[in-house]
Amino acid sequence: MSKLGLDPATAARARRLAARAAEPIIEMARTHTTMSVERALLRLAGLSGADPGGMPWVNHLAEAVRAQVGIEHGVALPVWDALLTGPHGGLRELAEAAAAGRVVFRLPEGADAAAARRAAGRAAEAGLARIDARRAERDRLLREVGDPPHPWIYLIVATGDIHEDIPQAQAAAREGADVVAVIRSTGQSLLDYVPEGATREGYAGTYATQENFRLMRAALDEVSAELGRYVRLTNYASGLCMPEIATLAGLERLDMMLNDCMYGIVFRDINPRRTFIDQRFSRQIHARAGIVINTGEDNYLTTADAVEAAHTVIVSQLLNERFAHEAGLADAQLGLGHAFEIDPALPDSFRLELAHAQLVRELFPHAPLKYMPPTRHMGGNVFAGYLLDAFFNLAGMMTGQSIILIGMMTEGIHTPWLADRDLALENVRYVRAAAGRLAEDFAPRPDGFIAQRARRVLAESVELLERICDDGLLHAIADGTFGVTCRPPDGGRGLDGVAERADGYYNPAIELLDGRPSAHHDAEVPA
Amino acid sequence: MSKLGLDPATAARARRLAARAAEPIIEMARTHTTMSVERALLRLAGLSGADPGGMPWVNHLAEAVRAQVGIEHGVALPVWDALLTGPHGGLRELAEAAAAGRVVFRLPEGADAAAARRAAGRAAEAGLARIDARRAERDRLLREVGDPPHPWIYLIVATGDIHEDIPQAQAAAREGADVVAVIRSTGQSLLDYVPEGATREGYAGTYATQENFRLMRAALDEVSAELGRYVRLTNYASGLCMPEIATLAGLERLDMMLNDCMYGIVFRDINPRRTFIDQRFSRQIHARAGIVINTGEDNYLTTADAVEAAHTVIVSQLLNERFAHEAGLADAQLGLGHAFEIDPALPDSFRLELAHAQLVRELFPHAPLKYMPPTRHMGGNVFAGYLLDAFFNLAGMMTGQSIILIGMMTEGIHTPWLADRDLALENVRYVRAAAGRLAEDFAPRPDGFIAQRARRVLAESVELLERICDDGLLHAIADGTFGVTCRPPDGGRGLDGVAERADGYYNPAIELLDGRPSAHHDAEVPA
Amino acid sequence: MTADSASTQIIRPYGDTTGDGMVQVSFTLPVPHGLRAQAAALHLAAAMGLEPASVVHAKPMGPDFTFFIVYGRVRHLIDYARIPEPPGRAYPLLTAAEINLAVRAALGRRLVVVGACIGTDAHTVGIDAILNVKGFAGEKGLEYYREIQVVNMGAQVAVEELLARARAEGADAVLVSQVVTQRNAHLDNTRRMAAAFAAAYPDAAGPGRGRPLLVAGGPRFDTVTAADLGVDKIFGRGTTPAEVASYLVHALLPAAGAGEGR
Amino acid sequence: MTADSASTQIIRPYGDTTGDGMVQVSFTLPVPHGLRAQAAALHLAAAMGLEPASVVHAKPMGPDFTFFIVYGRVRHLIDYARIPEPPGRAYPLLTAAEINLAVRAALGRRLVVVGACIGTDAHTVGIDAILNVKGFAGEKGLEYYREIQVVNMGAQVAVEELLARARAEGADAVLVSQVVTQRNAHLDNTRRMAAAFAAAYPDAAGPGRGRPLLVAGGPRFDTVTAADLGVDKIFGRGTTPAEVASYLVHALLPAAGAGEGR
Ligand code: B12
Ligand code: B12
Ligand SMILES: Cc1ncc(COP(=O)(O)O)c(C=O)c1O
Ligand SMILES: Cc1ncc(COP(=O)(O)O)c(C=O)c1O
Repeated sequence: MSKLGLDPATAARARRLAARAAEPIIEMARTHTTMSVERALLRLAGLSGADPGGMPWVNHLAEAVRAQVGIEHGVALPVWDALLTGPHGGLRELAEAAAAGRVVFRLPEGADAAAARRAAGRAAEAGLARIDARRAERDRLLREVGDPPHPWIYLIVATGDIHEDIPQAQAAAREGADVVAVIRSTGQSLLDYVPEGATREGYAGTYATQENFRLMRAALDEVSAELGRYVRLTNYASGLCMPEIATLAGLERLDMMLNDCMYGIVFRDINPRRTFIDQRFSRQIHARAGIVINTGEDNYLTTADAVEAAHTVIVSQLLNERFAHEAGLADAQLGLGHAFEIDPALPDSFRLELAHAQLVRELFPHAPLKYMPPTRHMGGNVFAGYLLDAFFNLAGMMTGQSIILIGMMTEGIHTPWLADRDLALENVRYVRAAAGRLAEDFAPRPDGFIAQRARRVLAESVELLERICDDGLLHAIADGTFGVTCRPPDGGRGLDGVAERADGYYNPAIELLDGRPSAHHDAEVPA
Repeated sequence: MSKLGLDPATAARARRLAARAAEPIIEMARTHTTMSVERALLRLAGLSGADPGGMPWVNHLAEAVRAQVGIEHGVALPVWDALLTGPHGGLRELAEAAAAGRVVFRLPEGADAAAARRAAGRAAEAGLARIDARRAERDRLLREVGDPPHPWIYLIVATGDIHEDIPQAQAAAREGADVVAVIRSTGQSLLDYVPEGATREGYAGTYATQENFRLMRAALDEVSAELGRYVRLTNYASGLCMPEIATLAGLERLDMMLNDCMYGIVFRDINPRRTFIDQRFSRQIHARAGIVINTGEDNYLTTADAVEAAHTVIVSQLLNERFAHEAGLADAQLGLGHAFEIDPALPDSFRLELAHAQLVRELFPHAPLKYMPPTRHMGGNVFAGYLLDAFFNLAGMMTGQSIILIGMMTEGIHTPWLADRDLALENVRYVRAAAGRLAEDFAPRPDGFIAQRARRVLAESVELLERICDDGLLHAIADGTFGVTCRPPDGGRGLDGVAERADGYYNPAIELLDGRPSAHHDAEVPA
Repeated sequence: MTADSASTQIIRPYGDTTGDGMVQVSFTLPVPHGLRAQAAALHLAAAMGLEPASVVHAKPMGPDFTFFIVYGRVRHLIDYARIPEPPGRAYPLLTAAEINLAVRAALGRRLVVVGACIGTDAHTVGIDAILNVKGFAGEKGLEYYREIQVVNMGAQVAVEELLARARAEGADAVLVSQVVTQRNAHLDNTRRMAAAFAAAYPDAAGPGRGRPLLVAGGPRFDTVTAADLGVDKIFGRGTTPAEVASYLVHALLPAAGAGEGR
Repeated sequence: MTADSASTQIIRPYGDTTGDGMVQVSFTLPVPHGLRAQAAALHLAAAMGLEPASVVHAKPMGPDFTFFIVYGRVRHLIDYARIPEPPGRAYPLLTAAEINLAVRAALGRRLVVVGACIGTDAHTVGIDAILNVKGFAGEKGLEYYREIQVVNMGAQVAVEELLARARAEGADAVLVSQVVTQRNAHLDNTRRMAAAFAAAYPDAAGPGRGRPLLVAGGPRFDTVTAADLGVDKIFGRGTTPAEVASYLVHALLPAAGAGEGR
């Protein structure tokens, strides 16, 4: 079966080590909460909108609770207690009053607590039901409109203006994109709130907002019907508001979300604990919503060398897999990331890429792998860039990747132009049609260069996992293991939004999600 | 051994059929001569230069002989008889006098004939000795300067001006070209004489002249020494002066020559008999000079469809092989041509290309195959063109081709610019370095798409050869078998320059070349 | 829409937002690579109207040449309202049956067409696409039309030969192809051909009245007009046989077939 | 060479012969594909000085846009003699030892450098290449210099934070990086930073005298000058740490180290 002659025992050992390394982190996530997790509950319960300055009501409300009673018990009890016992017509009124400093919160006890708990539970259930409905709607559209086969062609739009993004996304879909990702404005990940409404002022990307999600999903539904092929929409559950954005994604029927267990730590200097806690909740929501996550291992290879650090990609994928499974995600929802980033000046660079890509393919046979194009070694020579992208496309075909992000020849210059995207699609269309089933004829020589390289990377991954098990994952991150970037456990943004759960912590969403892993949904998630 | 599971018996049968089909043509070539064959002898004997109007002295001399005694006995006896019996200091004076109508030629007999025969024989021997010396010189340079490994990168220059060609050729060599071809001006192939001197007025190519050969070879010797890598020079032994140009190539140490048994017929409307006769002499010279020939099967695919006509390429290669072997060429001198010309819009086009290229590779394991880039499906989209060229380069690497002609992204627009060539070399350098030994991992699935396609093309080739054996090769050519172009045996240019050899025909060059096949040189010809 | 906005429609190149004016340019300068070469490249970009412009790639090609790729914003505005829709085909596209009928009705004999690829050009695929039965893009060539008699002289035909054959055949139209454009070969050869026909038929009032209709075709005639070359009509890339046949009917038999196009 | 020929050196782009003036251009026009769009493309080419020009490729991209590739001859001449060699580095490149010596001699304390990637830009690879020990292109970064004290604030640093830290550390120089250029983010952020420092040090006569030396870096600053941005110096693509360290010595310690470059 294995083209690389991988030893199944080594792979199994790697998985066991990853589970061991992940365990303390999972334990931490299960015993802590964050401001964003609490706000996500409020969003799930239906609270939306923002004050005239743009600060969302969920922030006002959660902040008020934190200021008065803390969040270590969760916001559910204080909030629904206030609703049940106070004069407020609903969450929105309560939030407005709280923002004006006109609400006194308490931690209810006894029957009050039970009542608040019931009310909050009902609200959370209603929210999850809305997510379930969106999932069912997706399943129906996939059946009715048509689900494109793998590999899916994934394209980015990045104008910064939702109203420019929409026609570009529709054009991309018409030209062959199976997945459209709207990348986010620089800086959004460090905002501790989710902006509101349709936005036109992003830098190198467009703000992730519920309204932008809705507008884009509607535009893609329109074009999906036109094309007879369901076009997926992707955004980013990442940054300080990961849990809330995941929730909004579930509510607006997004189909895939960038969602990595360590990206925010390494590349946005977000506090590690904050990230891991937020990550667990966001994944539970994704699991429930039938959303495929995309992990971010590709990013490591923009700061670390793709050959030297190949094993860090594997280790991170194994960790992402473990965290995902624990949060209830099925294999078919694991868009594990990797990338074609080896220096093209290296001898045999393409064969090295094939070794890495095939290794990932064989280690995660049921995951819809997401393969990222060259970025780091793309310079100003757009012809050379077009060529490198073609070989990336080819490697994707030869190793059976599932989701192929389309590279732009102008990667080294500017965010994609309309024509760049069109040319990029011509590139992948040619490669796909011309070499489509070449994987059939790709048979790395046993013990040849490719097989040996793959086995060596796997061996290095096991070694690294052993070290991580000994020292702890937080320590490894502090040490610069991933992306040669050092992030100490107590550094970075957002630590102040973390709280250890108190006894009696209550968050009905977590309770519902913990109680009911979504594994029974597996059959419905297309792989 | 065979990646395609070819049946050796089928290949052997195809070769037997090709030999049978070639036999009548070889017989014709052995029993006929042409004006150009006779002029080639004069060139070998050292006659060069032209009248002030540019008409070469060899033409004047051969024409005078033809007018007075005919060429069916060969020009050797009349010419050397005139030299021995007349007042002329040498061939040049004789030719000038003949041009002025001041020489009376006769067919000598008895002792006169024997004397003329001896003198002509010595002159031819001296000429061949000069060719042998150039060959030895090449062998020495290959040892001293260094011989690049296969695949050789082959580049075309085409300014029309030898003095612009030279710096461009040197630049190409510095950027990585192993072989430089100076393509010829349109129209030269229909000239029944070889122009003289350094020329600057070609259209889309530069005239093939002895002086241009000398200048370019010297320029490449210079750059070879600089680079520590012998850079080969290529030109065209083709058109109405094929034998003479082959001779000049031998005298000026050209390394490869385009030399096809049918190209002139199909693509220049040169008479078939003229072509086949000229072709045999030119190949004998190439064999002696250690020159690698390049055949022109690629051209068929510019007028015929590359999928439908794939078997005509194979048939033509087998014929070219047979004619070449008969003329004394070793396998290592057979640069059999084929091309990457399948419509890129076809599904699986790249895998079809791999099937064809691998088939040629396996049928001719010892020949330095010459693989030609896409031309027909290159349009104005230079990005798409750059991409297609990359896949051509890759197919070359994956199927172990020997000589790779580098495609230009602007093929559909203009003759190559300096920058086009530079970008094309960057393209092939990347593919070569990145995917170099990927052939190792290319193992067409037994009985899969590629293997089946290759076997089918071989079967069609056998069928076509059977038909040719039945009807005759000249008939097949008249029928449009090659390049869907019909060329009747008595049509086309140059038939008036053909004569059946009379009894007592004497051409010392042919005698020497027929008598001494150059097979013993094989070891010295780098493969 | 007001009268004003209807009368101007300013457009600019589009990179990724309306009006950004962004374009890509590449070229070689015959100077050694370096900062000064780069300055010269920006100088050229400015002359072309790029402002600002960025040299995103500069590559030495040997000691004397440098290749540049430049991206920048062009300042030029195009008033699209002032760019008229170029005249389309001025005659109807006829079916083979219509063409045959028109010829028979108007001439009472077959229309004679002599074709060739002239000069030293040997690219016959284009002219064969128009003339051979096999045709082009799914359409049959002129040989397929019962009422058209085609003489295809093939490649590398000298102007004198063509002229002689056209006379001998009593050609109604002469169709020449030119594919090689290096050093303007296509323009020179076509002009030479036109001049020869003009000289050979000095009294002829024009095409169809004494001298044959002169038609040139090839992929790169887009920089000139028929008048520039002295021919009656030029056909470019992608021409199909029916377009040519319909034109012949239109130009040679003005009374016939008009207005019945599909 | 005569005085005359020395004073002009006319060059043109080079396709495959001297003086042919050939260039390649590509762009998108926001108009539907068709003959009129093609005419508009040629119109733009003409405005750019291409004459003749050929549209070799036109591709509809949806109903509203068309992509073009054009080849043509530009009429513009460049007088290369009038393009001065751009000023090279105006200061010598010093070794680490020389730099350390210069700092010690002139300051008697370590030179303090505060670096950051400002605004919402998170691209730290460039500034890290200059600052981190690991360095760039085989050269060690500024942290490696014994006499330079480096404070690397990392990514997405607000101008106010940067200003506060520079004050707190008594920075001699502030180094900011900007990689994202969309909507001129790099220019806006850098100007905002420069204005904040100017406002914060109103009495300072200039860099080194009260206010820190302001250095900006990034791959796409090639369309502006330091003065445009209000900084003292810009570094572009491919900058190495030694260039930056040598500049700091040159600009901050003019007496030291001059003339001793390698
Ligand atoms: C096929 C081909 C060949 C074949 C030709 C076979 C044959 N029997 O025709 C072979 C291999 C023999 C060949 C040889 C050469 N070729 Co060549 N060839 C090509 C190629 C790949 C395709 C041309 C083609 O067939 N196009 C398809 C036809 C259908 O298109 P078309 O000609 O444009 O015709 C259409 C219209 O223009 C119009 N049309 C054309 N003629 C006419 C006439 C009339 C009356 C009408 C109404 C319409 C019409 O209708 C046609 C159908 O729509 C091009 C590259 C390319 N991709 O374009 C190079 C190309 C044309 N060749 C080129 C060259 C230089 C040569 C050589 C001179 C090289 C050399 N020195 O050895 C040789 C010699 C040929 C010679 N003496 O002319 C150059 C020309 C460069 C230039 N712009 O000047 C090109 C562009 C390649 C390049 N980039 O260098 N070639
Ligand atoms: C690596 C990379 C990333 C990494 C960054 C990791 C990190 N820790 O830095 C990751 C994956 C995280 C990333 C993310 C994004 N990226 Co990014 N990324 C790149 C990439 C591939 C390489 C940049 C790089 O590292 N270059 C190598 C360094 C050494 O070069 P340099 O920065 O030019 O630095 C040199 C000189 O300029 C100079 N220099 C630079 N700074 C300074 C400062 C001083 C003081 C001095 C003296 C010198 C100096 O010295 C350096 C050494 O010579 C480029 C594409 C490319 N090939 O260029 C895109 C690119 C820069 N990214 C881009 C974008 C849009 C993004 C995102 C905003 C996308 C999104 N919306 O999600 C995100 C968000 C990041 C953010 N908030 O800013 C765009 C920017 C477009 C534009 N022109 O505006 C690019 C060009 C890609 C593209 N075509 O779309 N990216
Ligand atoms: C895994 C992952 N998350 C998130 C992001 C986006 O960054 P930000 O969160 O700053 O929008 C990326 C960028 O590509 C990513 O790879
Ligand atoms: C085999 C062969 N001979 C000759 C030529 C050159 O044509 P000509 O003889 O007209 O110069 C070619 C053109 O590519 C060719 O392939």
